[in-house]
Amino acid sequence: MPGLGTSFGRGGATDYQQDLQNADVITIMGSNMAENHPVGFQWVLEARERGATVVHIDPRFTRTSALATKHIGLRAGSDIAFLGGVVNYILENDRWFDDYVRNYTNARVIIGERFADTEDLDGLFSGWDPEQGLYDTTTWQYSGMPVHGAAGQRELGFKGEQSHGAHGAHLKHGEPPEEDWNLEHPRCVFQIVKRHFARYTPELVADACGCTVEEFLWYAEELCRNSGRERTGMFCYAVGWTQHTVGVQLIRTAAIIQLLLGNIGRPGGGILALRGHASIQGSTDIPTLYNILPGYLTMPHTDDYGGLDGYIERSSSTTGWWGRADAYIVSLLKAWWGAAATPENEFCFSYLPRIDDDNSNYWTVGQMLEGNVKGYIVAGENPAVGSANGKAQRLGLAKLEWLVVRDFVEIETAAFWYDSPEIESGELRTEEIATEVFFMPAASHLEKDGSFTNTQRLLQWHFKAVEPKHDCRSELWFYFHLGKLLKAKLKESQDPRDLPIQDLTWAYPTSGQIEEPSAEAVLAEINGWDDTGRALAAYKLLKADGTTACGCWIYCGVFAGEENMAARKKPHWEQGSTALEWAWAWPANRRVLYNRASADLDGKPWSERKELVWWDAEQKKWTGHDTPDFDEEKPPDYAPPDDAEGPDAIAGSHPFIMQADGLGWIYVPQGLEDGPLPTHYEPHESPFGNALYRQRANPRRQVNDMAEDPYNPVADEGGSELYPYVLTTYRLTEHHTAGGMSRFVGYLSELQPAMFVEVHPDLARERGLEHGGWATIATARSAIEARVLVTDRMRPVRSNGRTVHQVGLPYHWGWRGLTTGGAANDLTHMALDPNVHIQEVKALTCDIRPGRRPRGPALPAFVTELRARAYAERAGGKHVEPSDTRKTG
Amino acid sequence: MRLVNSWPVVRQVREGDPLGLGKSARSPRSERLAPRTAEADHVVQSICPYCAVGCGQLAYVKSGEVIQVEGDPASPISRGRLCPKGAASKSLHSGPLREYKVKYRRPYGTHWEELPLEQAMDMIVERILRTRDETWQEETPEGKPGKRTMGIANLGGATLDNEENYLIKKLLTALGVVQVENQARI
Amino acid sequence: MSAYADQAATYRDEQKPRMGFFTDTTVCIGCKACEVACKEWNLIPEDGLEWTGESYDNTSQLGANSWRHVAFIEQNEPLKLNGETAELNGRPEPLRWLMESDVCKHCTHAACLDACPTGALFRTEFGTVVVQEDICNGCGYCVPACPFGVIDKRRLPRAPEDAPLAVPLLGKNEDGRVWKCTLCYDRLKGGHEPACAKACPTDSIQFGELDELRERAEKRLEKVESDGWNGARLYGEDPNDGVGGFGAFFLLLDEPEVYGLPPDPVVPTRHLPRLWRTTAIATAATFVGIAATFLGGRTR
Amino acid sequence: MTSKGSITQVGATIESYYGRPIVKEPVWQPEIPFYFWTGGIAGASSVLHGMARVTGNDRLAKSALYVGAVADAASPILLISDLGRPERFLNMLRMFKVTSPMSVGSWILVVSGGASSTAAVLELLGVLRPVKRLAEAMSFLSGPPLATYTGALIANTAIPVWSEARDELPWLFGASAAASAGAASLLFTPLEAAAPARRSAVAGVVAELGLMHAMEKKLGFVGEVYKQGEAGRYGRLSKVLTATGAALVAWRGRRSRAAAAAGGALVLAGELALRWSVFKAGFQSARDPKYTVLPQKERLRTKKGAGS
Repeated sequence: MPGLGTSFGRGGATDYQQDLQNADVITIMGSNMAENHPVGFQWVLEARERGATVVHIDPRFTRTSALATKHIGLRAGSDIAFLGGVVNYILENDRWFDDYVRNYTNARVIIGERFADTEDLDGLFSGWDPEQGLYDTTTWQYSGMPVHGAAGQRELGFKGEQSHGAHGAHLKHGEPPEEDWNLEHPRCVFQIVKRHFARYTPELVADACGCTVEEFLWYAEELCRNSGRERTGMFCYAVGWTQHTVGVQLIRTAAIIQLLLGNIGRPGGGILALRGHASIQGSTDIPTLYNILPGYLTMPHTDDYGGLDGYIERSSSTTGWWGRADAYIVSLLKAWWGAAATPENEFCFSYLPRIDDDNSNYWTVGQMLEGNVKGYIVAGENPAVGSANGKAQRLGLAKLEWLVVRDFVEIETAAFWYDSPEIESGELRTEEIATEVFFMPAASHLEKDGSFTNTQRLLQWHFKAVEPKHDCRSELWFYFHLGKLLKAKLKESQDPRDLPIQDLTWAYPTSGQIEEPSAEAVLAEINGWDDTGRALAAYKLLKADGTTACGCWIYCGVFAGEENMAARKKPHWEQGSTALEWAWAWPANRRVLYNRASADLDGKPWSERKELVWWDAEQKKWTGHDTPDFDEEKPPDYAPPDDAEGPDAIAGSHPFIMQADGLGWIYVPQGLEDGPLPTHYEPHESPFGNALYRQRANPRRQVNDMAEDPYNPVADEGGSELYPYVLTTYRLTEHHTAGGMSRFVGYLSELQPAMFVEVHPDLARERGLEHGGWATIATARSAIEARVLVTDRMRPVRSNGRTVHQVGLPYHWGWRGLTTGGAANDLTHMALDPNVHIQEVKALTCDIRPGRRPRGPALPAFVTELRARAYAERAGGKHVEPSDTRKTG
Repeated sequence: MRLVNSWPVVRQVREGDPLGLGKSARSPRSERLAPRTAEADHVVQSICPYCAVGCGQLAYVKSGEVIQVEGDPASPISRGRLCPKGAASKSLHSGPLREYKVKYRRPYGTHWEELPLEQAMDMIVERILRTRDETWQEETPEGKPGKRTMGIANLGGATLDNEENYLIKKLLTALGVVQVENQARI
Repeated sequence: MSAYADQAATYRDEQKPRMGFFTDTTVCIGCKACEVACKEWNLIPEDGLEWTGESYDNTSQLGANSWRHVAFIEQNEPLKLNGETAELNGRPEPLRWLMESDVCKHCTHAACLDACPTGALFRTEFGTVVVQEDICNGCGYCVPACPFGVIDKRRLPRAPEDAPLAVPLLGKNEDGRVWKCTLCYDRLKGGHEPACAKACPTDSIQFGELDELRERAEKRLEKVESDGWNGARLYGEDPNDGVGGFGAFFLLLDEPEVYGLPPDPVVPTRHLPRLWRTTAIATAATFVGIAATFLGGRTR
Repeated sequence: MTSKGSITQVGATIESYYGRPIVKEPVWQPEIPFYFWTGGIAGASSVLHGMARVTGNDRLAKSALYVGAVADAASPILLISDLGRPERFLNMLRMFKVTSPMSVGSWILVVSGGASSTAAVLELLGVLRPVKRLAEAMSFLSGPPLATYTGALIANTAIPVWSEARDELPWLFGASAAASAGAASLLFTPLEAAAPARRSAVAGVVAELGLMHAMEKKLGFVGEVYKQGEAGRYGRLSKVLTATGAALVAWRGRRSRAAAAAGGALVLAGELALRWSVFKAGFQSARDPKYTVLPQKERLRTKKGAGS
């Protein structure tokens, strides 16, 4: 997750859920924790009962708001303005944690003079290339810092650089070249940030976000009051922050606040990313993602040159733990291609396929629609209703040659060819769909061994309880046997393209009648071993000479001493508060990342109340309640020699050991596509222009020009009044994501048995919506119907000088299962965040009217007619979108 | 006589429960009653498959069937507690709508057909190789190094085990498939 | 009306401390884990997919197939009356969302138990009130007897293994018995806490020995009141109320009727002695009255 | 949307949970009011029959015995068919619970019903005189409680309109039983033997009309359910039928067998309507939470008043 990765060095939650109880102030924003992480929420209530202030900042008054000390309502998509206001409050009122900021962050670093801020360029940073719609990020760099990879790449922008913020800038050594310890130099990060947010005043926040000045000031003061040596505050967020065209920058804003207040690496401090699926963290660590390899190593890019050496040169910084990138990649290649991977053949580096800038999920959908993607395997996901713009997803499925769907039940994605809105409307006809569909019943978590990595980076093993029945199989079984069959088929092949399969290490022991591969054997490979075959104990033991193999370097240690550490189940009452012997957390079983920052320069805890790890002068090592996230023997006063490289180049006072300079990055010179600092942009679809700049929305956001993904007119464009309301989508406690695991379960379906839309009484009056009746919600993409739930919890906000209503839609429903209803994602679009290509489904615009939706062919007719009217009016009227933002990423 | 003595009316009198509101009303079944988990052959420690809080679960198994799933008190995260979804895990695992057989829809087909698992696997392998051959890019259209197929994509992983994600990424990368995605983009 | 102590005493050495629930609504997040955990453990059938539009409550009430019910109440009231957020609470308008997990009260003086003619309902060794599914003949008398409307008849078809008799008058297809919370009698016998209390993510549902729970509740009320919670009160903890105190009592934030609970429940059998007297007299009167029609001996 | 289904009633405003009932409506089917009726007929008839025997009015005794026996035979059938688990009807005798009018009633029904039907059968066959006498005696004594306990049964519930009338219902049901038993015997008894039955019918109706009035008055605003819906309709019907029936019996009953029979039939129908009215009133008062909440709030207010 680049938001966290670029700021701190690792793309994972910096803290663990139980630590919430140690916080003095908890900000839940972009998350509805009580509803979507109910059991984790117990730790928020523990804190509340101990006197902590719990603030829920959200467009809706939810079950989280009901339990919070205070709920602050704001306009969906205005979060950066709100948090930027907090940054401004901290800087204007001298509320930052000075010792922390000066010593542990890059606030003192001076930026090159070519850098120009959005304040200077009316919403754009320096380096914007209108033709390509990309930033040349060289102007964002530290002053006097040689920027690697610039040559031959500048004209292409910084592709492949965004490896989830896995590595920082390439610095000569641990200390950046130019800095001002007084934080007064006009080009030092501190002063740049101060100027950047200077206009984010309480009044502006109130107007942009639709909260009141009093609410904002109360919150900002609560936050500051509860930070410092004696007190700490924690942020909890989820997809309410990430699913925006500025998702990454949104999280960056919180990172800046937490660095300024000194809340990272300390008990009850940090930023907790709350994930929605059992192993989302795991599926980014060991990525089923196109652009990275296990451990956040980048996938080779088609523009890359210089083979393995070039790759290593690009992937590693000479300083910090990314200085060891060579060992990580070589060990990965050894894990995959074993004996075939030799120094002579660059350890089979050439076997790795190359990626383009964007081969993400939504790009793939476009490729399906164009007929370029012919085969699709879907395992445990339901894109037909779960992905943005469901109609485009389904039309894409209909263009496939073959589709494999693996799930427990026959979800919408498996049934699209005979049961979907397009079949109902006649846009698709079953007997005309060529797609060949294989439905493969999956095994449940009770039918297989394996580990999930939870929201706090904790690998937890689940043991098999019973054998899967009939044809039900685990994904482990499916992909293992697929691999076996493929290897058998290609055994005799002479084609070099088949070498990666022929040489692939694939000898996992199997057991039982169905020949289930051993998950533990796979975990052992992920952990890695040395040339004697012994399991490695830690990633610092990895070598670049091919004598070690490791499937995912950040997971190295999970199988230390041949023991499955993820399967450790020592009860919490038999151990300390950090519960270090329950399962295993990456990296190196640390619970609080960057926890060296919980101690001051001399290695003493900032305060007794907030002690976590400290330097033990007698034993000459770091010790404490948690595993130190620091070289255990490195004393606090260690100053690296000039020629130091890798981890040795990190000073004893620099807690962020994954960063090249060991510092927390308030300003991110490299690793992000859309700016070194967060800036308030309106959502791609918004009723308003930008209150701060001419540039309305994120200029770097990805926008498709495909016919299947049309957009509503925005701001004061003609036709925008036809989609006048802010739409936001969300989840309910009683259901799970797109419903595949809840709509088919009776006990859950009966708790929320119908798709509904939440609206405020004023909106109901305005549009003649009747409580308990039906409403039709429409965007340029499609229209769905839902039961009307009129509630004061759905407050209108007063923003940009006028009142705007917000429409709330849970996105769990589809047309299959025990409870069925309109799929909210049929309304959403595919405009994306440029760093991670995530959809903006938390803030868009829509129309709502009473009554059920048109049936059959009348539905697309209705949608098209409304859109045509809107576009006709826009064509006549003013067009606020700068053309340069219509580029695809 | 035993029959008479077992008659609650008699027991009311004999057992000093004249109002018949307590023990004398208890049926033999109630007297013998025990939690069904007591009959479990074994209990395994599991983890909830829904969200990423990562609650501990205990699965009670009797003669090859899961008879109960509840919270694992030992977990430092969940302390034995579960949300409604976690509490419904048994229904997720053994609900009436769960599919147990491979289903196949041929091109332009109007209905599902049965298909043996082994045959399905062979057919999928055959299609993967065919599409891979058809769409292989040793070089990209712009003449850059590719060594990939852009004709196959794989979606899913956020709900799967780490070991499964690992095999997916490893196998598909070796096949030259780069479009490996899940929606856990961030 | 019988004294709880007498009922408990019938177990002699088998008797256990009285167990119960304290449901603290100030920490309830309305997740409904209690409802699901209860249904999973007690194998209660799913009973309908009706959307009510009554906030997030689609269970609506306790009944034969819902032994836990989470109530949702949206109010334009401040959550707290003091503290620095109080004045902010007024802006733009105050809003609070009350949630409460309702359950059988396992009354000290239980109307259903007293009314049951078959002894299907009985007081267990844990002091709880339980319906015995092997005894209940579905006479339905307990249903109108309960002052809380908790217990109800199951109208769903019988389980397959429980086929009706083929005798004309004696065969019926619906389950026909009454059901309610058993406070997980079987789990208690095995030394486990009830399913709902175990699942509850925030410990809003607390299970334990009733005496201890009552002390805990008093302390909790003091804290909540000193924290300025609006309308905090205990409901059902008073042994002197109309049902002799609940075995499962609550900390509420508004009047009981707001949650669909009776403000002053009284066990009907409290009036039974007097009712029996009245009946005896009325019976005699009826006898005498009819007898009197024979006075005078004239038969035409 | 808030849950404030506010209910206003004479100044007092209360909130409810979406206007949902607090107490559950009874789950009883039509068999039950029918049983109240037959039980009443059976109970009171055994008194008529007994007294007739004692006073040597064998003609009346005979019809009363048969009427009672038929009613007694019908009663258990009605009760069993109302059970959710009819095959378990015997569980009614599993225990004897004084806390449960239904339990007590079941035992009474067994004794009374058993006795009177035995007596009837033996009468018919004309054998085993001493046994018959014993049976007649038993039914004579167990008849009255059978006629009245059903009043206690419904009064011993949380249904507002029933429990608040706990002082009247046994009387009302007793009177109704006397009236219906008398009326029933009128149908089968020649004028010369029918006087007690006539008096019983007329007096029963008079008493019942008075009691009904008193009960509705006592119930206060809860009593309004007797003016509404089905309870109201059946109540009014009952009053008309019983009054006309009783008047007809009193006016022409001594001279015209036809008039006596017609009047008897009207009274019988009226009594059935009364049972229905009371039965339905219970449902109606359960359905609306205000009948549960307001009296309880009132009670609390007075308690507080007493307290301070």
